[in-house]
Amino acid sequence: MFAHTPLRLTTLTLLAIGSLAYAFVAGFFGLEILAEIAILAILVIALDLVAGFGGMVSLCHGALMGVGAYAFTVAANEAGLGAFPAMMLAVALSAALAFVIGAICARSIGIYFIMATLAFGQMAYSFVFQSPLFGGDDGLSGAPRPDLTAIGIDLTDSRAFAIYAIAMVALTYLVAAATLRSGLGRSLVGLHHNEKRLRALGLTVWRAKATAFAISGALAGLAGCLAAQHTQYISPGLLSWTVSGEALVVVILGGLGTLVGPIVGAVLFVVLKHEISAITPYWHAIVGLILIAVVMSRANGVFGFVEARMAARKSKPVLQKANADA
Amino acid sequence: EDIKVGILLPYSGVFAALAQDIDDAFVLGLETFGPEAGVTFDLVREDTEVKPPVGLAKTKKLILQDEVDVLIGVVSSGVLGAIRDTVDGAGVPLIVANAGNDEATGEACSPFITRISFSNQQVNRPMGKWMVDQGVKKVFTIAPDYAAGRQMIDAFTAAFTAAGGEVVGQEWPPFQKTQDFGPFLANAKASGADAVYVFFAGGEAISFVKQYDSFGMKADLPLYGSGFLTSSLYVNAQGPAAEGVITALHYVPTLDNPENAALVAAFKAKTGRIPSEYAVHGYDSARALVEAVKAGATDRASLAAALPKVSFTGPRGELRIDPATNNIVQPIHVYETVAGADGLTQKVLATLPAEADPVNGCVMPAAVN
Amino acid sequence: MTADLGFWVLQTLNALQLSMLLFLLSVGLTVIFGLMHFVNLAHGSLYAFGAYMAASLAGVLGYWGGFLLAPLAVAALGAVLYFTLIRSQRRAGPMAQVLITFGLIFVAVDATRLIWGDLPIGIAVPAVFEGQLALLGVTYPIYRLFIIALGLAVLAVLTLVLTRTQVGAMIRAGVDNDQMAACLGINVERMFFLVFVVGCALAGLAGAVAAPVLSVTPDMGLQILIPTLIVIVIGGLGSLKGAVAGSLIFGFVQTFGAVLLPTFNSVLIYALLAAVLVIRPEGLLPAKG
Amino acid sequence: MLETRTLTKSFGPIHVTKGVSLRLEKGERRVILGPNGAGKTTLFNQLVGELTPDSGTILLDGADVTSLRVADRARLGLSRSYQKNTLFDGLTIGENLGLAAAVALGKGQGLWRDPLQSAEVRETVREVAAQVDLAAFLDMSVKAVSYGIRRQLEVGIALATRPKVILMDEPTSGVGPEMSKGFHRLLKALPRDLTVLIIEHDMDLAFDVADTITVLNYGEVVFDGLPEAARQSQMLKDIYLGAWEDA
Amino acid sequence: MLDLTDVSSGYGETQVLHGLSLRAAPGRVLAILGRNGAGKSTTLKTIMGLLPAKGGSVSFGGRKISGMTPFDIAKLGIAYVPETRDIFRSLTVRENLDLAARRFPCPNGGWTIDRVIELFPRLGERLQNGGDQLSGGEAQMLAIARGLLMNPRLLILDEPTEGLAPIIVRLIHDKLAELKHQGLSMVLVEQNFGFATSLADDVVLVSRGQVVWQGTSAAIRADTDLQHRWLGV
Ligand SMILES: Nc1ncnc2c1ncn2[C@@H]1O[C@H](COP(=O)(O)OP(=O)(O)OP(=O)(O)O)[C@@H](O)[C@H]1O
Ligand SMILES: Nc1ncnc2c1ncn2[C@@H]1O[C@H](COP(=O)(O)OP(=O)(O)OP(=O)(O)O)[C@@H](O)[C@H]1O
Ligand SMILES: [Mg+2]
Ligand SMILES: [Mg+2]
Repeated sequence: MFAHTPLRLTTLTLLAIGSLAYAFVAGFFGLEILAEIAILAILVIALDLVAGFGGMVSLCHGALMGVGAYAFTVAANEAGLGAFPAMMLAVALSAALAFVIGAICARSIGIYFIMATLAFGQMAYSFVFQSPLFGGDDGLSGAPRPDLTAIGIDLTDSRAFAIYAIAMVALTYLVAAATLRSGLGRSLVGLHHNEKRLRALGLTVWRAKATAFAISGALAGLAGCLAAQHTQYISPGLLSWTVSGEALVVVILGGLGTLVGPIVGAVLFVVLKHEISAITPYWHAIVGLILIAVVMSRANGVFGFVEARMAARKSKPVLQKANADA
Repeated sequence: EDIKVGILLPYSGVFAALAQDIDDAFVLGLETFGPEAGVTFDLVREDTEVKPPVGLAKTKKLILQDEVDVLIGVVSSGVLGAIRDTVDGAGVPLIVANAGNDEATGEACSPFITRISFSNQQVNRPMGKWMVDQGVKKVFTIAPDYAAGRQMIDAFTAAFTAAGGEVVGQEWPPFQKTQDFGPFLANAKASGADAVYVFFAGGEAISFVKQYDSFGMKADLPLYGSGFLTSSLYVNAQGPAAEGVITALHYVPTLDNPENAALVAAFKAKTGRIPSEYAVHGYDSARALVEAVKAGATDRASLAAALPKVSFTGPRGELRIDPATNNIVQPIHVYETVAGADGLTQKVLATLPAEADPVNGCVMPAAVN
Repeated sequence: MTADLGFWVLQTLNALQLSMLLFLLSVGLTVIFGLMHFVNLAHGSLYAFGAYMAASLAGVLGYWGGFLLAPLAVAALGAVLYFTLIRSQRRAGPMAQVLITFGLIFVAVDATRLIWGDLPIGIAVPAVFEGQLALLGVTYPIYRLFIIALGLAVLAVLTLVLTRTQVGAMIRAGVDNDQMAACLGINVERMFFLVFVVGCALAGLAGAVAAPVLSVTPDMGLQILIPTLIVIVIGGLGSLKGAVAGSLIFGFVQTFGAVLLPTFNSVLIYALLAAVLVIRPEGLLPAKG
Repeated sequence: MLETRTLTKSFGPIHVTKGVSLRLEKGERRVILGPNGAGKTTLFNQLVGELTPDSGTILLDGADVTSLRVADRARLGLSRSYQKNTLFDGLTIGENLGLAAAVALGKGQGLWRDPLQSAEVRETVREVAAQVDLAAFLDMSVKAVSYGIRRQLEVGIALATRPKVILMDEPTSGVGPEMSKGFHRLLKALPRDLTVLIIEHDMDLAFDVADTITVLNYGEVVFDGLPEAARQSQMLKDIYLGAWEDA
Repeated sequence: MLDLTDVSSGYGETQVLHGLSLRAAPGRVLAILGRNGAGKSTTLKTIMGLLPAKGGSVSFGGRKISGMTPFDIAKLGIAYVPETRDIFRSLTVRENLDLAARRFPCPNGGWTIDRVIELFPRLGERLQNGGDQLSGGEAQMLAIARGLLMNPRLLILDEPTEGLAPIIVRLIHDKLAELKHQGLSMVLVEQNFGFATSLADDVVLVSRGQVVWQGTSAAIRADTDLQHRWLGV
């Protein structure tokens, strides 16, 4: 079950200090990358919450993020809501959609769950792609950034925006961690291991799953709002399953079910991508090879690897390859 | 004195081949015409991956970090849509070397965006009247269901019906999700049309042309379309299935003029390939840039002012920029794909006169500076 | 138009043709995926590799040379993959497998770009199958009829092998509990190797068969992946019957959806998938157990 | 407290329970005996709602619960253990018990507090661990303990919900004689108002703790009565016990 | 027949067996007894090659088998009935039986499907049931039947009577005794003390991964002190 080990707390502190320090010295492109990392980090924390702890591996988180982005943009531009009310509306909408998807898919597990979420994600994608209100495949531009000039912050400035995005990552992490330590979070982990037993103990399984999925969806929607604010332009590509697939890669690269690991994964992934794509147009292959190497090393991602090492140092680890009677 | 040029192309992803053609020809163009300009061009390349957000991030990088004087490139309309506001806001001139969405030189036009390639309506509109003139009265249209597909077909349909033709049916297969066109072909066959008019590009164009032929439809239901369908880049993958297909485009490598002869020879010598319409976009973009510099432009503002004023005779024929929209004005060539000595080649049937696009809501601010 | 009998015959043939192409592809995946519980997302890439091999070999040996050798080449590639990546991950759980094969997709796409370039390739239909055949009042491309026949033949052979021999039971036993199967004297390792390689060969075959109909592009593997997954999930994992049912449903819904409900065409199949999973969370005809 | 009326269930041609009617009073301890495959576990599955009977009714505390879902019945105070271990494998033994207690206390969906830290849950975990002899193993992962320990946990989880009615499916199978004996003590020490229904093949335990005995054979109740009567029954000997005593 | 010398083994880095040695003689039944968690099942898994022996060696019929795969060990004629039964869930009862029977046919006098059904008529009634549609006891019968169908030279049983009705326990006891008299060697892990000692010739007591006592079945039956100390009986 989820707990804050000293290693996790240290990593979080380092990440926070490192990113803030970088935000103050970085050049323009560095700040863009920082914001990109932050947005991806929010999405992967959301995904790890359900996939890593609840075993609900989702291929619709890209779509949930996209719904957040579109809802935000439409609410802010067409409906003329302020940036913050529009954000709240968008997050609520993503959460509601995720609740429905979670409830409907609650009976499916494993690959079936993955495919069911894929189906809903692609439906949302097709809907946005085809709807003229959302600009079709040309997308929508002009999403506003929140106006914080009242407290002396100008978010149109890249540096301010990067710091604001980092703050949102912190908020996301707190929400996710709190959820995992709540009754719902405990049940979520239990569901991953034995759904049947929890039902027999009196848990309304579909509701627990749907609620957890909704919280995760809300966070994904928040990532969408930030993405829209960051690029101030959104396109249906945001909702595509490949975005979800990439997020999943990042989660696992970082360390599934560690909550901290995916953040590390987001940093590595974005930096790696930019570094390698500067060298060769065949950077996908290199990312693929790195991915394979990480998985072949049998570690639970980069962070999982470090965790296992630290644990090994402290005590004899209990490796699990039991012929269990499940 | 240096001019810093940012190149925005999808070097990876489905359009990588187009990006390569544009890039190679752009470099060739600079080599050919650059010396006349008397400046050196520094090139900074960025990969847009055909993803709008990536394209936008790369654009910002080129503008803010590399501080380029001029941008060229952009293959997909999605990316162009994404970067439009940024380019416009920053006041950096952009030479569009492919993306053809009508809005870019219509309601979303900008004094900083000059299109040297084509617009979707431009390459389809002339075919409407031409086909009626050839005696085709009823057509069935098929195109992928996305903005470009709709614009291409709508422009054709408008012109075709205005000239007295009738569109008896339309199909819009989902974009990039359709591999089997059989169901749509069966509908076309049953529609009672005289001909079929389509727009497809890339891999979809190859599948479509081959499947069209495999149903034996070419004989009683001739296939027409926008020229991307049988682009010189893909036509050899279509093989004999493409023979006899009649399409229209702003460039084919068999155009008979000295400028084109020079391009084909030089491009072949440099890359071993025949230049495609994409290559010509790159080549002419370089030429336009050089012309603008020759006219005295040295920085963002002056380049932006000079680019829409360039005009020259290139491989495509006589080119100029429409000051009302900053879109190119160029002749359109109707060609038939025929078997040649080595592989398929393009036989030009007619060259239709250049015609500027309607303004389409473009309000061009008074010239900058 | 829809009142015309020819329309229904033609579209039914189209649907069957698409179904059989999907069947050839999904059966390999369902064998590997359902029977070995191995999630091979790179199956589409193997299909693309088969298509490229067929296209290249067709230039040298003619169509049939490519048709026969492409599946073997893909099987050989499968064998290499098995020993380098798959074997050690067989028990690592679906997560690791998804990721490794996801990584493979990236590598495969760029590898094909490096070897064969970015431009699509096409090959011609073999001479014997050129042209159309008049059938039930419509004329239909012979090559498409060949695809239908080939799909049925593969189905028949596999059904025979899996039901008439103990291979099917052995594979299922190995999947359930490989250690116990080994304790019963079943050579689990060799069996899985063979299953994997045969699955790869089938993907290669599908690629070789599809090459003359479609264009051969670096991303064709990725494009076909989702339809294939939908097919096996609708049908239910691991069962031959499921793969057949899934392919037919997909083929018919896609074909008739395209012509009868064009506005909903792109969401139709996803809506169907969602509906199937809501009603039958394990697909329509999952493997026993 | 728990009552069934003519419960019937079949799988295709196999009739697994044929009109089973039982009635347990509050605080009654009943043992179900019967040959393998007689339908004992299937009866449990119907009682808790994991299987829907073809016909018949189930009453819990006087209320008809036949159409209630598993979780709803559990919340009414019905708890069970499984014949085949059904544990939370990745968690520690303490977490297994804590989770069970938390869910039973209705804290399984809460969003604000960590139920595992609440005094109520911790107290329950401590008590149950003592009851089933697991106090020494609380911090061990379920994956790392032996089969017998897991069997003990199986029962522990069922107890951790603090139920009104508990159904135990062969709780002592696979646990050693020592623990078996402990189990006798445990059963005897259970609060007298807890209604207990046990499936057992261990005759010593059965005759020792049972207030009443029910025998199932081919899905039918063939005996329902006091332990002494069961002990004498020739029928029971024929179908179930055999020459057990002299093995 | 089967020799374990100084065997250490365990799961990952957790060591469970600490230099365990024992020997099963041909034609005899050896019972391994001990408390829950003593390492009995671990010993059997190590013999079958399901867990690697980290130290010491296991040999069968004079041949070293530690280091061999379970597949090769099974081929040598050792059949294993695990405590978790491990019935193949997605196979029917008949297919489960077929798998074992076809691999090890025994022309005359060996176990056949008909014979095991005669032994467990219940299984005969359930041939079409899926492996996951069996009652606990039926699954146990199937696991034992599967072991017998392998017509092994050595039969290894992990808690064979768990979950079986007394009448079946008795039946199995008699059958196994009969097999013993026909010369089959067996290694047996059991919690049912009466069953184990009446069937076994030799007994070893295991505690914390080591053998703490060995002797004959009669000796331990007589020694209640020993029973109490190591088994809690
Ligand atoms: N899903 C199913 N489909 C078909 N038959 C089933 C199914 N589940 C159980 N059975 C059969 O129903 C009968 C009763 O099974 P049940 O598990 O209730 O027996 P039991 O009395 O608990 O026996 P045991 O003491 O061996 O555990 C068995 O013969 C079993 O084969
Ligand atoms: N998969 C595993 N990982 C780590 N440790 C394990 C594992 N399985 C068992 N152990 C440990 O090994 C020790 C011996 O277990 P084993 O299963 O051999 O006991 P046993 O004597 O068979 O007991 P039982 O009678 O309960 O089955 C136990 O202390 C247990 O904690
Ligand atoms: Mg039972
Ligand atoms: Mg054991």
